[in-house]
Amino acid sequence: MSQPADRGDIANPRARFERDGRPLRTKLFEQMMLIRRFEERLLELFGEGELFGTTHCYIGQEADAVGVINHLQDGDIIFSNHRCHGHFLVYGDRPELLMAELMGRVTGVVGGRGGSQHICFENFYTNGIQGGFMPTVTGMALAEKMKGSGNIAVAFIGDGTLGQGVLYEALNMASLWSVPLLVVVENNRWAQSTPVERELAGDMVTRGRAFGIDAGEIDSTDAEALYGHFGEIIAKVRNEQRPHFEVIHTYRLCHHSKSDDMRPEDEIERFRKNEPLIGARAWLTDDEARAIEARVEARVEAAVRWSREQPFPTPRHLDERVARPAPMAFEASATDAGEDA
Amino acid sequence: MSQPADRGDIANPRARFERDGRPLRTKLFEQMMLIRRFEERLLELFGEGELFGTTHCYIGQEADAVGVINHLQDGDIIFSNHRCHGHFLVYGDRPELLMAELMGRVTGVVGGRGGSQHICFENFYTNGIQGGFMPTVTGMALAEKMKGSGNIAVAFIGDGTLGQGVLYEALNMASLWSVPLLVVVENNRWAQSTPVERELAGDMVTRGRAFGIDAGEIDSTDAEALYGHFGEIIAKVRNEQRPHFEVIHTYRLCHHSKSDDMRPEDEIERFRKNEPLIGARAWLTDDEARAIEARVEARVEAAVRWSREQPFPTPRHLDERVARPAPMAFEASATDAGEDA
Amino acid sequence: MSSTPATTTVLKSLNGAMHSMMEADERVLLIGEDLLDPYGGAFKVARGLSERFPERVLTTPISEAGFVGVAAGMAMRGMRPIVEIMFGDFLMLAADQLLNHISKYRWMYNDQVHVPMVIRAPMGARRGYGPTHSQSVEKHILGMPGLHVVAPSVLHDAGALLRAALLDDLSPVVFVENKLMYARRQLSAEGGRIGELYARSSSDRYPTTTVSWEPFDHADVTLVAYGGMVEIAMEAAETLFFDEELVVEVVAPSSLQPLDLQPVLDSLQRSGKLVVCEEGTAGAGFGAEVISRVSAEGFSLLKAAPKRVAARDYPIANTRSLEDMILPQVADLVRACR
Amino acid sequence: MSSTPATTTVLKSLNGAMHSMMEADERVLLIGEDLLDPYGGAFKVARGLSERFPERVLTTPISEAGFVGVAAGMAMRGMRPIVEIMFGDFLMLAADQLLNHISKYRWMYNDQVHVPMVIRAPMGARRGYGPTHSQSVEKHILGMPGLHVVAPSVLHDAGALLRAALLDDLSPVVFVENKLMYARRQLSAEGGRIGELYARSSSDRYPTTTVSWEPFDHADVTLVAYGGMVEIAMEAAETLFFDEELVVEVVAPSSLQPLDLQPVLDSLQRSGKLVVCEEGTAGAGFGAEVISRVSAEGFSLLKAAPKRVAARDYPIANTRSLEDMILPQVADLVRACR
Ligand SMILES: Cc1ncc(C[n+]2csc(CCOP(=O)(O)OP(=O)(O)O)c2C)c(N)n1
Ligand SMILES: Cc1ncc(C[n+]2csc(CCOP(=O)(O)OP(=O)(O)O)c2C)c(N)n1
Ligand SMILES: [Mg+2]
Ligand SMILES: [Mg+2]
Repeated sequence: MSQPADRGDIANPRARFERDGRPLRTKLFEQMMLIRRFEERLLELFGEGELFGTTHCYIGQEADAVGVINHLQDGDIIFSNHRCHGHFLVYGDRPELLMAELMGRVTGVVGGRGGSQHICFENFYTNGIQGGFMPTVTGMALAEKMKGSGNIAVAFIGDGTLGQGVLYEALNMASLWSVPLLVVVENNRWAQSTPVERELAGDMVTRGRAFGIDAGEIDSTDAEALYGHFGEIIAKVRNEQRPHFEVIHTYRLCHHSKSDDMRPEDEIERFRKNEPLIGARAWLTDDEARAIEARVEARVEAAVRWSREQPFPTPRHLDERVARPAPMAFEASATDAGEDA
Repeated sequence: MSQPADRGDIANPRARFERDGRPLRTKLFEQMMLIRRFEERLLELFGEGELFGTTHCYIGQEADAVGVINHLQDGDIIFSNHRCHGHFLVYGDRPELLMAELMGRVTGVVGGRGGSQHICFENFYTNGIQGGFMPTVTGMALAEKMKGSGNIAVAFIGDGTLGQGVLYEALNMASLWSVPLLVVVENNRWAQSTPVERELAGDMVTRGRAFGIDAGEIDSTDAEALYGHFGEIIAKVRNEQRPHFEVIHTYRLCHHSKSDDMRPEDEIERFRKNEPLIGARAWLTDDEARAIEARVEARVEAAVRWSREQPFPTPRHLDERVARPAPMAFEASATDAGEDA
Repeated sequence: MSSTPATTTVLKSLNGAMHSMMEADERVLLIGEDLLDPYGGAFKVARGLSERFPERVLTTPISEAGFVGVAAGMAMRGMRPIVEIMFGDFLMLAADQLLNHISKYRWMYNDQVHVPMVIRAPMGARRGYGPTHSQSVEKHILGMPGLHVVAPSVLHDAGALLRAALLDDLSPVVFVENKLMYARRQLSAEGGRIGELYARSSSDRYPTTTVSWEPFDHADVTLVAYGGMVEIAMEAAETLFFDEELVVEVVAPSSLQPLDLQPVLDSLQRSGKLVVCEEGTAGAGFGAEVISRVSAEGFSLLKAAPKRVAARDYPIANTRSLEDMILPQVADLVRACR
Repeated sequence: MSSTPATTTVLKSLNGAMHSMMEADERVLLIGEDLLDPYGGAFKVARGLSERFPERVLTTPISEAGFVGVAAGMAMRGMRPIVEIMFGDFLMLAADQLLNHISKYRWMYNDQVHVPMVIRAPMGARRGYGPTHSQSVEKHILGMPGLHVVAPSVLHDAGALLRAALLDDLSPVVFVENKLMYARRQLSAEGGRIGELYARSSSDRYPTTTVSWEPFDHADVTLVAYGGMVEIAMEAAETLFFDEELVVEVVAPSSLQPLDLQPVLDSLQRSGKLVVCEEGTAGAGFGAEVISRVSAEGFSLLKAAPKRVAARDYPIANTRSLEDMILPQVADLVRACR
């Protein structure tokens, strides 16, 4: 299970993941459960008026984040988008920082300045302009290559974002300069209210290949399958120091942002049957699953409690940054109480 | 040979081409010769300091313009780029208007406001921002489709322009909405000083296909072959009312703009052997060719003479447009003197 | 040209105008992201249009530069497109389309073409949407020859302005809406009054409305505001009138470019004191333009240093506490007007 | 920090600065279109760099938004990129990158990252390049919090300014060059004089240089100019001095944002009369900002209405006759200063 982050693995999801000696499936389930419960709690808080603004939930796509990000090591880069909670929680494993950010607290990931669409945590970044960060992340990966760090960058984008031209400028340069960049397209079949067939002509995988980039696709919500699939891809991007473009066909189970869902009920129902957590829960005994759920629940509640106690920014925080709080004490005790392998 | 344009065929290259009853090869040669001599004269005028600013010559690519544009009929649209002299001369057949524009005269195509990179003549347009007009021409073709006019639009772009993201936004929409747009990529293997392999990753034709657009390519400087090739493509775009993306592999024989050529001599020499006018001239007897060359020469000289006599814009022309001059009297007499079929 | 009733919200006014324009003129079409019913656009301004006019509502991919340009091409071939940019912040994705294409075509092509189109862009903050979904970026497109910029406020009939913009045969228009304003009621004058207030309007295509707490016989301050800031300006003016007996005339132009300076100069004749406010940051913005114009054309009217009130020079934060500190508030206006 | 000799052209000064910066610091790299030798960039400012530093000169596809963004990413990961935009007109293709990415990252990410990069953009007309290759579009990016805008003139050491911009750890900088200026010699002061003229400079990172035909004891006009307009302003000032005995102080800031107003106010202490010129159109531009700032911070110094001289509100025509009518000329400045 998750450990209190220390400097050694704060930006190293792979090390953290490997250090947790439990079975792969157990770990994947717990990570996905954390994302799920975190977001369900978020939506409650919005409902209760405790949160303000908007948010985009990842519910239904959890397997993508755990499948990809657990392969990333110290110094690897992620650039994510508006739908980043899942990515952040696997990368940073600090739900309290994200919760505080969403609650607008000064100890949030970016001190309340950004909200979840605009965060930065070690080598993890997000921005709210669809596709606009593709050149940035390409440049980041190129810089790592020039420095010889051996690090790679991963960009998460949605199907709809394939409409943005600047993305192709980035792909062209990534390919020309052989940049160690993995582009993960999470095709959840909708862009806001627009079904993919109304926003995308042709074929997603060919979009990558047209720029001379190795490209592939996988249609799965099975975290273990995705984990295996991306293990190979990420090793290739790292070893061969060149880009890769991979499409995951998935589905988002909740609304686009807070409350805007007009998709056909039966379509949602169909995909609900395949959602990643049902399958993953079945890997475990009911007791195992319940124990994990309880711990996740406790972590999320602790994050909420902690965040509520955090102060709001004051005028001096316009120019001053608050040091990042140490990992929650809660986590350590949870570890004690937990069922470590 | 060219006729004085009247209202009936001013924007109808096909009608003009068909009305000229001479053999296809003769007509193609004369059109190409006009482009060639017009531009050679331009370069002389620059050399002599009579022209100011810059210009981009089409020398070497003449076969593309005649191969494509002679299929366009009344109301069809062309959007071209910085390297538009050839396109304009085939479309409008008014060298004197283009010459006057380049000389900054008030009776130039756009009254001296635009210069050759920024002209508009009936349904012919150019702009100097690479790729930036791709959405515009897509919208134009879409409007024609909605109006049910049966007209199509043709966009001419260079290989280097495939670097611009907004082009892909346009291709995506053209494909989604089945817009009657033909994109002609003139791959002259260089973008300014940059060889194609340094600016373009992957494969040009796949760039079109990735957006669900029929795409193909032809490697030829044979005007007759290109004419046949594009006859079918344009008929398809028109009849099926959907986009097509076609790459012509060609070569530019002169510098990028006025005087900036740093390409390897031997490469240029190699392509010079295949240049369109040598091949086309061989279609004709030497006498036929000479007669055509003489007439072209006279037309170009008349255009220069006429343009020199035209006034420069004055302050009132900031807001006032001068009516387009009637076709040059010269042309009519040239017709008399000429060897009409 | 029927105008919408005074009790209508800005959203209904805009939506109604689009319904009636599409009804009246087959050339009118709407193009942008997520426009189809039942969704009807992110802010629901497009509601009902795609059901009534399925052929003429084009929901697009996420391609702001692309679909702005597509609309321009349609306008050049006889259509009358209205473009909806989902969040005004995304307008800068189409900046090149505006600068080097749309605004230039007419003149550069020697007046052979026109590009009659309207680009609607909801701007503004105070909804907790964070740095890339809360800006007022219109200042960055002011001063492009050939491009008009129009911005309704609660003191205007937003629908009528939209109609006027679309009926402009000659110029493309960026139409700046304000997210918070959608839910507000439009205030319209009857017999020179809006409720307690005195009101006058210029008779332009895009009128400027001026309101005062006194019958335009004297004034202490001329407070120029547009768009979403008009309400805040009115609140400040009300406070100053009742608490400090200062008469602040709120001058609300609906066209930022071209700008009709006359109503501002008229009010300055009475007040001699100019304050201009805007929700965006001040640098090279609307306020700067107003003050420069007034300095050149009405210098002798100025009895005191003209002031700008604007956002502080930060991006717009997500959290409300910071957002409030960054944005111009009623209290800032009150202070500047004193 | 060595400064380049007074007799150097602006082009050599910039080229030399890039050579020495790339020599001195491995993190510095250059990215843009057609940069490789022997071509060395459209205006040849990059000459010799790719031969000396082949790994660190990246010639790009025609992708302005893309490579500006790529450079930002590199800056965020420890590099010091200089971007060359071939023609400044194309800067607006990267407007979203500037507005919603580059200028925001630092603050929005809670000061966890910096984006130290310089974007060089040659602006300006008078070379017959027509509407899309002659503009001065920097006004459209003024007033973006987090983005600095620097513009050398003949009264500055362009190379030293470029170096200062690249050494700024905190802020991305757009560096506005002027095409005509490349061939000009830099004028630098010795003992408070430039030739016949009296000169002073502020001591900022980006100094403002003020020149006068009298030893700063009195002045009739304060003429603010930047970039390519400085030469024209100096010509106008010279004419006015010799023909009409008017003392016009030319105040040439090298930083448009942030703008150090003090040298302008200093000069106004003597003259009381402000004229601001710019090569682009006036609307919501640099002149507007200067006049607004002066109005707020030095109102009492103004003895006459401040004026702007700028391009007329048209695109920039290709033909010289129209171009001349549209652009601000010496005669326009002379008239405004009288
Ligand atoms: C440039 C830009 N245009 C529009 C939006 C508004 N927007 C936010 S999310 C979204 C849909 C994105 O769809 P997709 O890429 O498929 O990602 P998903 O939301 O499905 O995860 C849109 C249109 C935006 N944030 N940025
Ligand atoms: C947006 C933009 N960027 C850069 C330029 C400068 N430029 C003019 S032509 C050209 C090369 C174009 O190459 P290509 O598309 O292959 O056309 P070609 O010149 O070979 O016909 C460049 C970079 C431009 N005009 N517009
Ligand atoms: Mg999606
Ligand atoms: Mg080329």
